[in-house]
Amino acid sequence: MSQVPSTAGHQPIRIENVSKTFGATKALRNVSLEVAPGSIHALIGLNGSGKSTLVKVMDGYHSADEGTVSMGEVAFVHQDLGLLPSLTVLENFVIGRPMAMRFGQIDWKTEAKRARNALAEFGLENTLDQQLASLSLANQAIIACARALDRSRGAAIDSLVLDEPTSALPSHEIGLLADAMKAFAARGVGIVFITHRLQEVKDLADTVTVLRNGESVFTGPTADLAIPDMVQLMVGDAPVHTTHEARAAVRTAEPVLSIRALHDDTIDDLDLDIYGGEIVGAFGMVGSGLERLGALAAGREIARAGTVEFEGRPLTAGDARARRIGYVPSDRPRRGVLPGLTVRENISVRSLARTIRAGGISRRREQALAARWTEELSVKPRDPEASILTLSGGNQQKAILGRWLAIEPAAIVAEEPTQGIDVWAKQDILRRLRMTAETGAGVLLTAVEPEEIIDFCDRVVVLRAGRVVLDARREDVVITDILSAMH
Amino acid sequence: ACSEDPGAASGSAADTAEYQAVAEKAMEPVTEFTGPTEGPAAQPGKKVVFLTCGFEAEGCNLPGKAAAEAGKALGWDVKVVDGKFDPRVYSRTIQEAIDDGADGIILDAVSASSVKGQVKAARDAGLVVGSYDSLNEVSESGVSYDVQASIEDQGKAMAAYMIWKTEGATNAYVLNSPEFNAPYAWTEVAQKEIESCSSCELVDSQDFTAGDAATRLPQLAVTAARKDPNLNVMIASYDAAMLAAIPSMKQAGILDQVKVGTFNGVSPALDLIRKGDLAASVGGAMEWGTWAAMDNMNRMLAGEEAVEQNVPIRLITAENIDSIEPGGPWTGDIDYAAEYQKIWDAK
Amino acid sequence: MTTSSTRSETTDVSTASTAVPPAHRLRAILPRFGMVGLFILLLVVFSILRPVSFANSANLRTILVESAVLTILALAVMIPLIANDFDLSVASVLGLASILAAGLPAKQGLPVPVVIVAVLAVGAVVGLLHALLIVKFDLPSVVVSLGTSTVLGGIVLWYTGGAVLYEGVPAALTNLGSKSFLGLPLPVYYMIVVAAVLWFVLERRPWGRNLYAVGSSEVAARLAGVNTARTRATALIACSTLAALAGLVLTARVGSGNPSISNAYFLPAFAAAFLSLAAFRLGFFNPLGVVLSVYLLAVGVNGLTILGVPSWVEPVFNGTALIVAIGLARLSIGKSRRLVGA
Amino acid sequence: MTTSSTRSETTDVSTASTAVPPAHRLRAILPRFGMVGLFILLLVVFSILRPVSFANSANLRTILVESAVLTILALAVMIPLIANDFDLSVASVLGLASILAAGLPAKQGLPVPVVIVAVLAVGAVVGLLHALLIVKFDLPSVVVSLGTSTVLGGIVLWYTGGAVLYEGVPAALTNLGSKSFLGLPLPVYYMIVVAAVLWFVLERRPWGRNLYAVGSSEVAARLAGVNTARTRATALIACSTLAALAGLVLTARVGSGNPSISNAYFLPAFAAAFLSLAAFRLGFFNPLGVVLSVYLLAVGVNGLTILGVPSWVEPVFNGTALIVAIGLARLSIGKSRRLVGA
Ligand SMILES: Nc1ncnc2c1ncn2[C@@H]1O[C@H](COP(=O)(O)OP(=O)(O)OP(=O)(O)O)[C@@H](O)[C@H]1O
Ligand SMILES: Nc1ncnc2c1ncn2[C@@H]1O[C@H](COP(=O)(O)OP(=O)(O)OP(=O)(O)O)[C@@H](O)[C@H]1O
Ligand SMILES: O[C@@H]1[C@H](O)[C@H](O)CO[C@H]1O
Ligand SMILES: [Mg+2]
Ligand SMILES: [Mg+2]
Repeated sequence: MSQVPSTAGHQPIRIENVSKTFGATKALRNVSLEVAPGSIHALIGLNGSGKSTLVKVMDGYHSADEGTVSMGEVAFVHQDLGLLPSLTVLENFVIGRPMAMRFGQIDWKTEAKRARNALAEFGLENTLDQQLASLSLANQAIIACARALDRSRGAAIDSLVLDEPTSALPSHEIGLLADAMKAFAARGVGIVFITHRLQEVKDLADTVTVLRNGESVFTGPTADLAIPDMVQLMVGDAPVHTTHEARAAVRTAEPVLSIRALHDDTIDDLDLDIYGGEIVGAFGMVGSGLERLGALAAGREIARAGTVEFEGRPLTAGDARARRIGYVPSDRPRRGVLPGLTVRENISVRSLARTIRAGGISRRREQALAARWTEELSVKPRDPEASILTLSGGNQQKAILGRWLAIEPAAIVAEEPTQGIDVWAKQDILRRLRMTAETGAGVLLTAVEPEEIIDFCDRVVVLRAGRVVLDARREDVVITDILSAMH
Repeated sequence: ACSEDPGAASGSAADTAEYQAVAEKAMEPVTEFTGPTEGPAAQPGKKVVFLTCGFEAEGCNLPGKAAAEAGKALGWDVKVVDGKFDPRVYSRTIQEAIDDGADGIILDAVSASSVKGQVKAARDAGLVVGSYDSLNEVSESGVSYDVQASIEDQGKAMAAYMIWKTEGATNAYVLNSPEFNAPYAWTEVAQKEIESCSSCELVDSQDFTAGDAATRLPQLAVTAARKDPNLNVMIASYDAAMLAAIPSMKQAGILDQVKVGTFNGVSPALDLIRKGDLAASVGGAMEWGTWAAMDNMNRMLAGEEAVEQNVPIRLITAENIDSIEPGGPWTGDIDYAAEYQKIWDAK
Repeated sequence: MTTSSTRSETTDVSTASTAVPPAHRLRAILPRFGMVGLFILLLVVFSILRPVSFANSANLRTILVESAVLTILALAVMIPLIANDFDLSVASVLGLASILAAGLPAKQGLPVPVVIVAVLAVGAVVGLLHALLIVKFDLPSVVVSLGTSTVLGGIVLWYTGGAVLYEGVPAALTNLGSKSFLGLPLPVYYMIVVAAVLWFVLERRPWGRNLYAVGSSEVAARLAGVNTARTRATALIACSTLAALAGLVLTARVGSGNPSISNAYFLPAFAAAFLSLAAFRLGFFNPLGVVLSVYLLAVGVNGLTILGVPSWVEPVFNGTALIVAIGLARLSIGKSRRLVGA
Repeated sequence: MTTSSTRSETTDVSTASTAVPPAHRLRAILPRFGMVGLFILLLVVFSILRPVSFANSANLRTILVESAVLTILALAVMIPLIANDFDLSVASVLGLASILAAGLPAKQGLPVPVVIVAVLAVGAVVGLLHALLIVKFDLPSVVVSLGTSTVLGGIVLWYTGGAVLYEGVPAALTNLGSKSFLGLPLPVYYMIVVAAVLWFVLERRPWGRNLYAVGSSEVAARLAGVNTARTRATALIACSTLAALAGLVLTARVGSGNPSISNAYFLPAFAAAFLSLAAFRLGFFNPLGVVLSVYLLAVGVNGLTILGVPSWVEPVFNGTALIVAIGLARLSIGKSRRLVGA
């Protein structure tokens, strides 16, 4: 869908040679970008390549060091949608902006009509009275978009910018949002959307821009690029097929974790064995079931159907044995760290029993334990008494991993283990996990971005639509096999 | 105050003698029935609500029980209510009595002015509104009658005893309860009496509410004594107020220094006198008084006038405690119930 | 904050997949009126058991008027609760207001209109102080209001010396509490007006939407463009001012000011506010629910009293009702949302 | 919700860069002992102003013993607060326990040892009920405990008929409250033992750490393998049992059972628990902080009374202290963490 007549009067987005530096990080290096009215422009790149920063520069969250941004009325939908779960759709729609009044009261008739119109094109006009929380994430995302557009009714909106709008969505719901975006574009609205799903780019975008280390390495018609090409562009000259350091994985005869016929929200009849001594990397896009796999495999939650056997016996709800399985959740800020407590307390929480002397926790031993793991994982600052919240995300990540390494677990399940972690710390951590595996523990790593960890795995599995679609020894696959299996 | 200077002028033997006389007179037992001897027979099938200030104050709990007994004697439907020291409960109770078509209400230790509106409404609705131990003004829109043991005699007896026992060197601390008219009046009289004694001194006085009894008063009583080493007398408006404070004072070793006096002569107070922890309690024969109030209720329901009931008082101390049956309050020494029964049974 | 939002978050996800079939819809509507049903049931039962003493206009009028003050106070408590702010000082504000209403004319000889304005102003100032400490300085509402509550208690003690004030409360004031209109005492009308106005601003005005939005998630509300600070502040001010009004009405009704009255109001006011979670808007504090709650309990207690049950049955009835109600609310909205957050 | 995470993230980031110089460290340590300093200051000032009447062992002993019961109760309140659970029923449990301690020997003629066990058991049962309703059925602790509190009040009314129980409290019991050891009345020792044990289990036993972990983030704690349900449940049970102990000690000390005593303990207990946020472990409820808080206020009030200030100064002092303290706590820990959650 290229320029439609109706786009007359709509202003394009014009970004010229924008650069942005954070201390040492060059987040953006004179990036230029143009989004024509009515066109859909995809912005892709690996984690940390600068996509969100570009968005933050556009909406003024950051000011560019150099370069200019010119655009008309733009509506932004940030990764978190800013919706109110316990209010109705209609309420969410009007909240936070001047409401239509009549006889001194909110004119719900008018507001409802307005909202209904705005939602009609997505077939959501009948959800007005439902509690937001009762809607699917996709519909919530659509409502966020519709609201964003509606807000700028007054000054007819020119463009819509969405940062990873689909990353929260199960694959089967992405279609809805896609149609919505097409509908906006048809109205002449220029759309920028960020995604990690290359298939979406093919399906939706007419133009794509690839960022790598803050540099725009490609801009052009989507038609000109096949998915492997995109991957190549994102990864850069870093060899796509990295040579894998040969290693005699000493695998236990029996699996430590054995998943059978698992069924859950996004999981659909999944089987998977994890043996002691091996590191399994599980990959998949959000919605592939990957985001549920971790909690289930670690026995932190119990699946609707199917079993997770740990050391030969199925894990049950609140099973004490599950505490010998380390678990690093991907949602570090909310589900990983114990906010307000110190690094020491965050690390020692599972190891207190072993620090007890004469009936009481020995401060000395506990501090020793915390000190050891801050050292081993080079947590910065090296101060176990610091509040965990004063650490950068990556360092928080290290501390949480330390929590589990400290108990010599029978298995570790780590979601996005390297998230927010710089390349050297990444080596440390993965080497650590290897050492743990060599003690006979089974290690399951899950990641949306294979590049991050693939080279440290003995086995890779790929999830799509809730089941394992690829299960191979690391040396038998190249990264593009994995990416294409994911998409 | 001047309490810091060591020797306060001590009264001469002469003037303490008259205080002693007053006290000893008040300590004598009651010998004959001073109330009315005739009156209307029990009016049949009357419904009366007896509203007490709150069961938590033994001085209201006791009349409550007495009212139930008197009710039985009269053959009435008597409802005794725990006022919880709360004017809302007072007004709700009166209102419900009106709605419920009761014939009369008796306020026990409840100030009619704290529920003006409801009392007036009750009078307008034709109910008899009696008043016992509440020192209420009798009026058209107020209470119909007021039964009360002599305020003067009770206050004077307390003061006299303390002045006597301190040989005229009384340094008194007074705890007033403005919440209740009668007790406030008793301590007021006692206070005046002490001030009129040249060699005595009123060191300080504090107001308190029923809610403070178990909480604020123990601390307050102890620190008051600490504050002023010369303090030797503490008088509180009613027994229930000091029951929780006395253990604290005892432990703080203050009872050796301070004589405590209260009013009502309820059972737990008498026990404390027996133990030597409480110096004196002036009783206003509370059960007797309650029967008296019920008698006046009966008179007015019979269309007659209320009469003076002459409810007796007695100063109870270590000196005369043995003359009182343990395990109960001071009842008035004689069988008042039989006397009223006589009147009510009369054809 | 983090905790509460975490919970609500995880649930969006869990509930996301569950669709809403119409049958289920009905089952979701019915519970809202369960409490109305219970209310009517009580009325019917007591009227049958005590056709004379319970079901007579006099008694019903008494029930109506005796709980008017509590209703106003419970409505006050409810307002900041909607935004997860606890005001533990309402009962003390009522106490101070009641004392001032009695004392200002009697002791300071102020004319009644001035007294009314002054008392409400005092309430507003307390609310303003709360807004400053709780919203601006980000101090926990429970602690702040516990503190102010204690201080206010001290002020009452200072002003009254612990004595009940009943001398010189002018008729002009007591009339406002005792006179009737169309057979109903005025306080009933005050209560009705307050409830109606609150219902209007909460249901029909943007401010109300914003308040519920803040209660749902302060951060999200701010992102959506709600001025959360101003919303919370006004809620706290409205709360204290209404509490002062309640005190004013109390004195007008009882004709005296009692220094220790607040104890009697503290828990019942919160109980009624919490009960509203189980009526009409399940899981949400709401004015109609508060009014219903107060009168549900009042009727229950009045009926039981007339049946002649001993007085200890009253608190047992109230407490049990509260727990059962919140339990039902939980059952009908599911584990998804947390019902109360501070 | 993702919002709040991003926020916390950003805050991490902002603070992440700032290293921690020792000077800053000191400024972080000092505030922890501000309250100790204030305590000492008060002691010194009053001793200078009233060398005789304040600074004598008798008076200090009085202060110690008169607040022992409140300290035990405040410690009880503190336990579930650590995990963000409010138990509003502690004062009522104290009330019921106190009544039973007086009544069971007097009315039912039970021997003292049996009475003690029975009373503590009653407390434990209340706690168990709370655990069931609050943890298992996921009902809000504020509402549930408000309900149980009301019911317990009714039970007290039923058992006492509203009157104080004076008769027949056996010496064997009152001795436990009045006898002294090494010049200090026994209740002081009970309080010290309770505080010491709590300090030990909270600071030195995994249970305590788990409790603080739950308070920090229930979800994260659960995912970290903490049995959050059991931790919260035991906290609630410990709370009620300690409250019962407090009631037992109260009766042993006063020698009678007062049906409405609980009113007097409700707010002070919470005030002391909240004040502990401002002592030793800033922003965390902690037992030593609770003890210090109770005695800080007790000394202040005692001193003021001896100075002869009128009685209304006491609540004003308490309330102001509470607000100032929480304000300082906020200042010294910054806006990052919320201080109290329900
Ligand atoms: N406020 C900031 N302070 C310091 N560094 C920052 C800041 N914001 C971004 N960065 C850095 O800039 C780089 C680009 O970050 P950005 O968030 O734009 O990546 P992204 O492409 O959005 O990654 P993702 O795909 O994970 O969203 C990263 O190295 C990041 O660490
Ligand atoms: N919400 C955000 N807004 C702006 N910038 C952010 C945000 N979240 C993270 N960043 C930036 O992204 C970068 C990566 O985040 P992270 O928390 O991992 O810090 P970090 O630089 O990776 O620290 P380390 O590598 O030492 O662990 C950080 O530099 C941080 O400044
Ligand atoms: O005599 C009674 C009782 O002492 C009661 O405790 C208070 O009110 C007084 O009038
Ligand atoms: Mg991004
Ligand atoms: Mg990082």
